[in-house]
Amino acid sequence: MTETAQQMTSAKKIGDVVLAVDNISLSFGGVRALSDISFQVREHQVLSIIGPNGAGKSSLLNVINGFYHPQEGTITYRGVTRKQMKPHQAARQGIARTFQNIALFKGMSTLDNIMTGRNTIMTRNVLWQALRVGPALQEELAHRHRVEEIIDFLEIEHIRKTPVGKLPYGLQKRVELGRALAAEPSMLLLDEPMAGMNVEEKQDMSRFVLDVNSEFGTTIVLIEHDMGVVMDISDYVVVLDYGRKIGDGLPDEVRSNQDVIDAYLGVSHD
Amino acid sequence: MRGCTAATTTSRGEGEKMKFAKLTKVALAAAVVAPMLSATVLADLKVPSMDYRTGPYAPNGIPFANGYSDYLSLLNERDGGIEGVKIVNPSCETAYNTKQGVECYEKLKDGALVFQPLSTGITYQLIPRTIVDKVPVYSMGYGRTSAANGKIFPYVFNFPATYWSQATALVQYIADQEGGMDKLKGKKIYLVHHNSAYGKEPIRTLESMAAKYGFTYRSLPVDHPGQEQKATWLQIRREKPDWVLMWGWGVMNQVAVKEAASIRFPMDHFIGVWWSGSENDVLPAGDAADGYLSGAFHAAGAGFPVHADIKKHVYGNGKGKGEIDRVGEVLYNRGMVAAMWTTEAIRNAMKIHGTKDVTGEMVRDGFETLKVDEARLAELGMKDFTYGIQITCENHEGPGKVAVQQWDAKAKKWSMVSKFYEPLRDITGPLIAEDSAAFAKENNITPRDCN
Amino acid sequence: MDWLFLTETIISGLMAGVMYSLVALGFVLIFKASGIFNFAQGVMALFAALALYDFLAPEGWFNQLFGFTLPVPIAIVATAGVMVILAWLIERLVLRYLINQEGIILFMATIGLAYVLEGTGDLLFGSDVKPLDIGIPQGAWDYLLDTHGLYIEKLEIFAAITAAILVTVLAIFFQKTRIGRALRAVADDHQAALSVGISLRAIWVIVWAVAGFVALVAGIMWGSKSGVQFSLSLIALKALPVLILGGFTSVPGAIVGGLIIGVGEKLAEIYVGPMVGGAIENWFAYMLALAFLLFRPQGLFGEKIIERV
Amino acid sequence: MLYRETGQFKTSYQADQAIFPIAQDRWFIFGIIAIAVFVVPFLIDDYGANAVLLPFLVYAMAAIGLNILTGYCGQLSLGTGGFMAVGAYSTYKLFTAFPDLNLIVIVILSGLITAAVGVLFGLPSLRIKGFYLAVATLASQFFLVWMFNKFGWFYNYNMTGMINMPASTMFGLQLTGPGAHPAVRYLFCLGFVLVFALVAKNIVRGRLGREWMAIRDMDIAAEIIGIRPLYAKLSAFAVSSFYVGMAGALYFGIWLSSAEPVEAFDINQSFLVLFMIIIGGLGSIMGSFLGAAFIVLMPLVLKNFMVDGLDIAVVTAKHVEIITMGMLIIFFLIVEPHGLARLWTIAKEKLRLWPFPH
Repeated sequence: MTETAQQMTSAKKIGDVVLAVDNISLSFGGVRALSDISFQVREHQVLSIIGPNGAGKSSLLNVINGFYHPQEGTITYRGVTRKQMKPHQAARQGIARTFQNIALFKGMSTLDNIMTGRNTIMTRNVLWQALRVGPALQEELAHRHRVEEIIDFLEIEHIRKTPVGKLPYGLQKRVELGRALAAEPSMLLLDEPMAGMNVEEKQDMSRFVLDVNSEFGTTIVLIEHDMGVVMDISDYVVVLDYGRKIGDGLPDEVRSNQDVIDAYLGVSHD
Repeated sequence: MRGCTAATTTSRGEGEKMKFAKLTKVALAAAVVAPMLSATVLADLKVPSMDYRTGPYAPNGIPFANGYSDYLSLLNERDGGIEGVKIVNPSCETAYNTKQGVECYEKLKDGALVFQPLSTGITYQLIPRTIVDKVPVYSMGYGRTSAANGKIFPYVFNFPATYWSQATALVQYIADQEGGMDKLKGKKIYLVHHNSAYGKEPIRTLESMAAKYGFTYRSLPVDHPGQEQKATWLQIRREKPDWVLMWGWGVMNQVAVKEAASIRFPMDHFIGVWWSGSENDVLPAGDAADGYLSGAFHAAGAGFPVHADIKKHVYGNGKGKGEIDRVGEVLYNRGMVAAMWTTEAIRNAMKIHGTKDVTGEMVRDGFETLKVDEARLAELGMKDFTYGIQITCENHEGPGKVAVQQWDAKAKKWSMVSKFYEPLRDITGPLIAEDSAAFAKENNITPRDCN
Repeated sequence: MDWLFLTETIISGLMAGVMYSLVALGFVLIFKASGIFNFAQGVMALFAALALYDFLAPEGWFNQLFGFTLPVPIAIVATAGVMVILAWLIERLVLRYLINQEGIILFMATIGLAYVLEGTGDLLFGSDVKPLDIGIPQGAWDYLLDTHGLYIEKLEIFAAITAAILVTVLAIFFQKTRIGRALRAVADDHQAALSVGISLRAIWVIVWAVAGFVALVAGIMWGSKSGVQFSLSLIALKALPVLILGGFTSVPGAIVGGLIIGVGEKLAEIYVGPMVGGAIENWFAYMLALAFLLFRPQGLFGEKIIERV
Repeated sequence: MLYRETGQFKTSYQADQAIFPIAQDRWFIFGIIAIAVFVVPFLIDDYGANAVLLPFLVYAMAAIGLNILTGYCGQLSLGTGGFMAVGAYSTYKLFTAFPDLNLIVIVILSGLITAAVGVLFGLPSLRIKGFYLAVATLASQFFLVWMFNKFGWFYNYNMTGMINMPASTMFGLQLTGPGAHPAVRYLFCLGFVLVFALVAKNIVRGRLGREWMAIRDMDIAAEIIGIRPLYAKLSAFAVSSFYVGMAGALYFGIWLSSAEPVEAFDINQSFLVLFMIIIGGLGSIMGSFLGAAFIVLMPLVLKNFMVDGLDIAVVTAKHVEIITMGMLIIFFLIVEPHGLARLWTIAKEKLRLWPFPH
């Protein structure tokens, strides 16, 4: 029922299922973080995962990009099913992400941070890099060109050469998005991209997210607390609480889901 | 000349490293002052000291350096130098470190007459350089043993005796105690050694002798610095060798003597190399060290006329480098005897070249024809302090004789307990020939003709 | 197999291990409280031993200045006082300017400190070997050797007992005293420590002073064994494998790690060494620690490293 | 007013990515290189070569190597001395086995052999981090030195266990052995250092360098954006060891020409190079040079100043020198924990605004 509704209401060309999360359970030393979670992400979709603090949202992203290995369940990305995978393998499959607590490379400039995002698609070996002539130089310049486009897109030209450790929080978030975009991912996982931002910054960031989605056609999975933002930009919403999925659907459906309301209003679980 | 050296160096440093402008200004100041200091001493005899008064081996380096310098001061104070020419003795701290030694050598080499590098590593550095710089190296009993071959090492002298000669001497001493060389058969002789090029020196000699005389030989290496030797001495305790030899250095000596005492190894069957036989090595062990033996080529103690002269002329004039009551320690005497042979070689060079303005090259000739016999020793106030030597073109090791001295913990003094043993040249000769030939081959040196 | 000999080897290894632990303990205390890998710990042991010798020796500065030497117990207390002053100076002149710096910078600063202490020690007290005799029994334990043929050194038994007392005292200090509890708190959380009402700087001075006292004990033991001289500072290198094996932050780790390293290296040297030419104990200790680390990257008792994003 | 970048516009990314984007810097560096290549060889003497410039060049090479591993990839290593020994012994073995091989080839081969050994000893870095790794690298330090000291094959079974560089020539000029002109030895080392400093700079500003820095700054995030920790860390160990190995080859082959493992490659060597990169600046090729210059020159300056300038007794001067070095290290760490390279940058920032401070 929800699937058809989802397709009908979306104005965008939402395609087939690209990511299937099936019966994922994860625990740390006996403490359950995720229990039996399943949902699907479709091509070009913007999917939000919401839920109170400690609901297991970040853990779920960590499972998707292979940082945590669930005890049960599988992840299927573009037809490839896996149980155990290294994060860098997920990255090479085209999954990029940003982090709740900014995980930029503090000693490097904005430019270098974003260039680093392109490492998976650079091919010249170390000898070419050492000489930095011919094909290696061409490659470096071509990628620099692409990175400059991302920098333009995110409107961060002025901080190109600044070490990111010195940037304000909002800009760091933007650079992190740029680094994720640089990999030209087919799926982007955003962990609270707007946390700690003021309204204006949130608007900017929302705009970037939607532009990425529409311009590059990137599928986006994001975690967000600001319900207004979530309802505005999402095509689909998954709600977690205490490591369980308590609901999913279109934004409007979720908004009226009683379990979700209870979870957010803090009705005691028993 | 030296000032010029320093000046070019600093200006280059300045060019490359402008950030150090301030620091190089200081260096420049030094470079300006340096030539003024050295300018006043040009006509004198330059006999540099390469000391090590810091670092892990400083306790051994200090008395040697004091003895060396004090003897030179004695000649200056008492005799007005050598044949009336004053000796200058610039010193440079190497910390027993090869790289610092190289720096010291380069800094002091202009006009220097002879170097006493005082470390195996530094000696190896200097051996090829001396050929070019025409300054003799006198590595007295240490350094490269095969430098005894004067045909291949014209500028290096290591008399009066090398480590290899010493190894043969110590084994002869053992044989004497056991009742003859034929009694060595079946005996167990172990070597505890510093795990470095220096410590490994006697291994080949001992192996050759073990094969020839039929004793069981085993080496037990101890890593620098050697504060923990339990494993070594537990093995000795288990295997109960009849004799233990030691090529030790620094703190390793003190710990070994203590450990040996603890496992009740008989001290009079424990013989150190001459670098393991100073007061430093036995005092920390207290009474337990009583009876410990070591190699020696000179006497210990301050009972010789030369010591009285040093106390009177050097310490009496406030020119002494150390403390007066430490004159006569084993390593002090070693530094002193080194200075004695060195200055005798300079004197000899003056005589054969007929000039008082000698160069390093002439001093080399002085070394090569050096003869200091018993009569001369007596004149120098060192009668029976050591034995007479004569150096030749082929043989830069000289007589190679070594005796054994013993520590008396009650009286806190070393005394000779054996005669001076002639080295077993049938053992050491082929080894020296082999090793020096290897050096000649590596460096395309054609052996000199000594006739 | 010679069982008696094996026993001897193991006991000697344990005893040597205790001697290493004494040095490693100082590292652990400082690392635990301030996250500083204090490379100067070995030189501090040397410095403490030099100071102690000076109070005792007729040729020492103290005697020259005041005309008398101190009896052993008072000299030890006085040296402990010197180490407290040293800790205060270190905090005052170095550490307070380096708060919040990265670990490697602090590590480097302690190497600089080691240079300063080494040079100062040499300058003040000279480089000669100084036999340190404060009445600690030396040599083999004759009774055991005569009756059972078992060889154990008295100094090492003394060191083991001292180490046991020292660890007990430290444990009581950490568990029962207010300062001790604050020190434990600071190890966990700097903010929490501040709420206890003790300034971070005071805590650093205290912990460096305690480490200085531990260095004094180590200096006495090693100084009695081999005389007080420059090489004493190199025992730090013997303590490092102990440190990583036991974990940088664990006092019991320093003890157990020391025992494992001590026994391991002696067994290796005696039973494996002869096959490969000997003198393997130095690197073997490090290899042994490395092998442990591959299974427990935080050391035997170190706090588990939890990775988060 | 001399140091101005106004009017210098970059019209291509290539120009923007130049090592020295500002013209004055470029001319300054070219000037120094020109002096180093064309002027210094005519002034150099034995003291300049053996006590100042060869140590500086050799240590600069080693510092670049360690800086790649520690400064760029964040893996703290105390095994530098051991790896230099690998380079030195490789040179000795190769040169005595193939006397006709060009020394340039031998030095590079020695670097490659060291790189392989470095990768082997870098394996634990995949599990062990921080100071634990630092201490664990000491295992390689002690093991390698022991090995070279122990097995006769490494020193061709000679009687002393010392290795000696045989005499050799290059382009008709004597390069090693007694009588080699200091200028020849200096130029040989200088050539290596200049070429490979450029190579290092290229690598660290390329993809590999960014991967290393990413691992250094945040290894988990790096892995999540697709950097393989295994590859990044081991490549850092390999490249770093390659440089350290070449430094060891030059150290033994050109500078000292004889070596004994226990002393020449002891742990102090490891600390010395670590000093250089920390004083000079972690994560900076320029800093490696500055640090090497500082650590090589400072003791000489202090010593010559005190002994020749102030006429202080040699031994006292040595003690004071050690104390001063220690205090300078602490002082620099307090003033600028990011090293001389950062001070240099700050100085340029100031200069750029001069004479108008705001």
